[in-house]
Amino acid sequence: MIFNMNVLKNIELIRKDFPILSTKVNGNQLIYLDNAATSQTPNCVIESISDYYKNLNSNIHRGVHKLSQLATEKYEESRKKFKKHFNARSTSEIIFTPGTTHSINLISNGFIKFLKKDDEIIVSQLEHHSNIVPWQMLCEKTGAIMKVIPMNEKGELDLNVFATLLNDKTKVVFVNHVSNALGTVNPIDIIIEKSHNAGAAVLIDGAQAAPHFEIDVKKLNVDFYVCSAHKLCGPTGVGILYGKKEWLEKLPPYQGGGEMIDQVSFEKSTYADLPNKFEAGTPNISGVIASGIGLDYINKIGLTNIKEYEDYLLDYATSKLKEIDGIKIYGESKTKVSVISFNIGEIHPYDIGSVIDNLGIAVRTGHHCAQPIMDYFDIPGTIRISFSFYNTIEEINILIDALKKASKMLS
Amino acid sequence: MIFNMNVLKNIELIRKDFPILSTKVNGNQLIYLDNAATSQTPNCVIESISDYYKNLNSNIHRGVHKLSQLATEKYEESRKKFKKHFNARSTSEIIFTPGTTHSINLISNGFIKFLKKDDEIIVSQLEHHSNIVPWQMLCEKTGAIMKVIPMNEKGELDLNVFATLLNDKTKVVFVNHVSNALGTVNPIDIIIEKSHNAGAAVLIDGAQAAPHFEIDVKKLNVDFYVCSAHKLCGPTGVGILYGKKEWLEKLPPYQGGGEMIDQVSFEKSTYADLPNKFEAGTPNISGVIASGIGLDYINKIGLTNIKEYEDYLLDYATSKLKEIDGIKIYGESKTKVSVISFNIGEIHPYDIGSVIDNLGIAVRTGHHCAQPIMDYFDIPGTIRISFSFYNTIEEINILIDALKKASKMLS
Amino acid sequence: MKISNIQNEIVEEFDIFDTWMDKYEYLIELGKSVPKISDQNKSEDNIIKGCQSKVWLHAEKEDGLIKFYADSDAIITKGIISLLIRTFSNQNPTDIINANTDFIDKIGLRQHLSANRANGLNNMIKKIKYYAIAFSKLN
Amino acid sequence: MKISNIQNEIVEEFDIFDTWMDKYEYLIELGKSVPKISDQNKSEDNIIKGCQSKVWLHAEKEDGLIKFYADSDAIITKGIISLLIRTFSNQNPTDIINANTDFIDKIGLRQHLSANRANGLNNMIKKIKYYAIAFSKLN
Ligand SMILES: Cc1ncc(COP(=O)(O)O)c(C=O)c1O
Ligand SMILES: Cc1ncc(COP(=O)(O)O)c(C=O)c1O
Repeated sequence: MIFNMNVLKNIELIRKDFPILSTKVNGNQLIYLDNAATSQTPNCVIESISDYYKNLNSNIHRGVHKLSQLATEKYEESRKKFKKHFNARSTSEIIFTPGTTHSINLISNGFIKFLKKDDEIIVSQLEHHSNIVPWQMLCEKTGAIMKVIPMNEKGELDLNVFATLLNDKTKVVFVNHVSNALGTVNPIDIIIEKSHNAGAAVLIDGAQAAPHFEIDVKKLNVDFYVCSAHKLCGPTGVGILYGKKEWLEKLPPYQGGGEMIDQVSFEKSTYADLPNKFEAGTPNISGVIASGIGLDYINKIGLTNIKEYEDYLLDYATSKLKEIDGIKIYGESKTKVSVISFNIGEIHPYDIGSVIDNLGIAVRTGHHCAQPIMDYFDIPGTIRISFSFYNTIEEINILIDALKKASKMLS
Repeated sequence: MIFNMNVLKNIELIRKDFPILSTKVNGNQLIYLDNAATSQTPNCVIESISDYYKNLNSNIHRGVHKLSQLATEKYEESRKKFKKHFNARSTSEIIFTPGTTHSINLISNGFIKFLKKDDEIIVSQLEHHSNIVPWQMLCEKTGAIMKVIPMNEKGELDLNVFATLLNDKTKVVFVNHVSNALGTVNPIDIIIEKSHNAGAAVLIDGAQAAPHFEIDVKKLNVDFYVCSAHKLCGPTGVGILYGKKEWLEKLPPYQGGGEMIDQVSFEKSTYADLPNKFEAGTPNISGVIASGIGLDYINKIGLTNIKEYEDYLLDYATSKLKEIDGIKIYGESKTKVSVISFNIGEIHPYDIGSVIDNLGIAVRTGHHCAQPIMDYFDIPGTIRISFSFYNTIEEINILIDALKKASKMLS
Repeated sequence: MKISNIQNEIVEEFDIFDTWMDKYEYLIELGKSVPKISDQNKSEDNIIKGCQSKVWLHAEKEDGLIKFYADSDAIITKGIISLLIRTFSNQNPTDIINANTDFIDKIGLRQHLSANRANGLNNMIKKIKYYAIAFSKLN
Repeated sequence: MKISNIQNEIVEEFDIFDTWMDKYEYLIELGKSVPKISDQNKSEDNIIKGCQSKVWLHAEKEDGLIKFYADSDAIITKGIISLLIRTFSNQNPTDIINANTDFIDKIGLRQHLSANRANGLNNMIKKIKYYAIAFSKLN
């Protein structure tokens, strides 16, 4: 394993930035391996929120007074940070929403305008419910048809089948960058290129990708890219939606309200320019500002270092897990990140989860909001562990011991 | 003036709970009179957020592990608090959203299902854009027609005209409880009763009412009542939507995603029960929990005390303002709360706002997201001051001096 | 035996174990001994919601007493089920309706069950009482 | 006079005042002296966005120089306008295009203008430069 030894050396220092990592559960040191559900929050982010309410709190935009101006500035600074991070062309292309789910609904709702009966849209079998249900609702409203890119037993998408699904009726393709249930990194560059060749727009759900590696929307040439701050060391209640300006200008507004309008009369209202057009009402101001601080924190460590270190954890954990009797790992794509989903023998994942929870280990069990994947494997769910850069080899060792203990108890 | 002297005596103690109130602006003590835009945040709310990220942070529902369970419990506890506060029948009737604007869009979008061409919906002339634009979008989608309850020069709704607008085509009536631009408290009990008699549902926008007096949704017999936590001493990014169970069950879900579904397959998804049906995706967990703490704080002081004290401030400020040469107050309803909107002579409100901002006084100027009201008075905007229970008579005196100074400079 | 006596018996049994882990192990052992429920009674109608694991609960009345049959795909849940069946099966409706159910707290496992599971447990008890009410009205 | 000289003159004038309030008062005085713009030039087309107050800006070319006419419904904004017109009106397009515009910072008012107003000011300067570019291409 080659990795940047500096990261490893600094890991104890990094862990000190996360107060929750030193809490105890049932008398045991917490081992948090549920990072795909939500990441933990460094002190700087927590302080940024306190600081906001102690010094700045005020409704943004349109305010004359200093507080309002300072808050507006900080809010817009956060937009600049995400613009830079994802390499968008302009801050108009970065919309703040309450989360990935909201962002996907915003886009799928907008596509009502562009779809008619028998048009086609393409999803993958690997999606989170948040990237399935909004589009099903779109199909119901428009009569469009949803096609599915199937996966193989390794949890990889079948691009050959994908090619046959595309045709001139295909209007939009929506696929996640990384599967939250299996950890598969999907070949989105190919998916984007093929979709564009067929004249379809592409939305990439990057909720599980953004925390783990660099993303360049310009290079990807993607139409929409969405993720959640709460998985990016930020607070809950903030989503980041990148959209190509051409698309965001064409899409109708999603919600009506303050900020998103230019002029209102009972006869007719006209909409504001980007990005305000999609940010109706008072946004999660403290959350957006703190999200920018979370992003800064991640960038201080560096996504290249993070990726390298997390890959190291992933490889180590995978090989250790394979030593457990009766283990079956779901998702064995060559390109994977952060996530391992598995079951042990016939034991119900929920039983394992309960036992190791009492040992202080936080993992997720169940269908992970990805029932189609569970249906594919014909299982009720899996145990899922997911890493962040603050996890350690030692934690994995404790996990392995706990799993062995649980497995013995439950068989 | 009769009021509870205890409140007044405690005001300095109360102010200590709000760290922002002791900040300086341009060398002057901050005087925050923009409470209708957003309220300030007491220490207990700020600490609740820090505490969440230091001890609980975890994605809620469906998690086996302790953190997830604790976070879920706290989140649901907040729902119970709002249920009790608004006297809802059940926690299923309380939906957490990202804000009032989102809540109104959620409802107006749901009404697509119930409206057809030439059906009618009724708005008031006193509304915030957030309670106009979503319904305009609904009209565009359905061909329904929007009628307007006019107001008089005092800023009161004309209930006689309202009665003539109602007929058997009227499907929904949406009015604010308190006007954010003028402070008028609308006779919503009469509006609700008359609307129900005509067979129409009623949504009350309580964004400006909830911070100032008790609300009993059961007694009001209202169908939907919405407000924002950030105006209730809570954090940004949280809305509270009360809906009658019968209505929430009938309404289609607004957003698709995790949490809001029961079963997902590519063929068909089925929706979860209330309240989850309307809470797709990871919610603003820390925000919802902190909103409950903000509500507790308000209830500790007591809305009856708050109302009494704020009315005292309102009366005092109104009479003092009237001493200023050339002042014109907009909104002189007998039933008013917290807000005074005015202009001085021909001076542009923005000019006044700029000058007094440099003196440390935060007020709002402009159309206050209520252009139809500005159109009625044929003005570009007003200066708006709005009180909270932590404001003082002394602050009003300083404001009056500052306004006189500004007015002299600018005439 | 009376419901409260059975409950006391269970509480005493669990008292022997000092650690949650030993209690869990005993619960799992009990779970293994739950008699199989017939496939026909594993119907959608008999599923109890609110668990990550599935729970089926079926009831029949014989000679004035209610017999409960239950199953789950998770073994810990099955252990809990075994306690409930032991307590409530073969009792008459009135006794079930009036039964106190805090013995689960007394065996000291509540804080070691996940909230979902505790919820599931509450739902199971609720359903058991509903059955008892329904059967008592059939009289 | 050259643009930079006019700007220096303005900066010197404002230097006399110690407090933001005196500077504001001077600005307001200047605002009052801005010549009226004809109603026909107060058209929608000439409105500059991004201000709470309205700003109209109109330009004409005479003898190779650009003449700016502007107005606002807010007096402080008018004061700012007066500085811009004094600086940029009656200058040739190239000089306007190349002009430095940091004199606003130098008179020490930037931090006393609201962000909206500062934004509005930037938009005004942008529009002035656009006019200059447009007119220079007309040659
Ligand atoms: C009466 C009224 N309705 C709706 C809103 C919108 O609330 P939010 O911006 O929190 O969505 C406001 C806030 O200004 C308001 O005053
Ligand atoms: C791949 C993927 N998409 C979408 C989501 C939904 O994100 P949120 O719950 O923040 O809206 C998640 C979060 O679990 C996810 O993992």
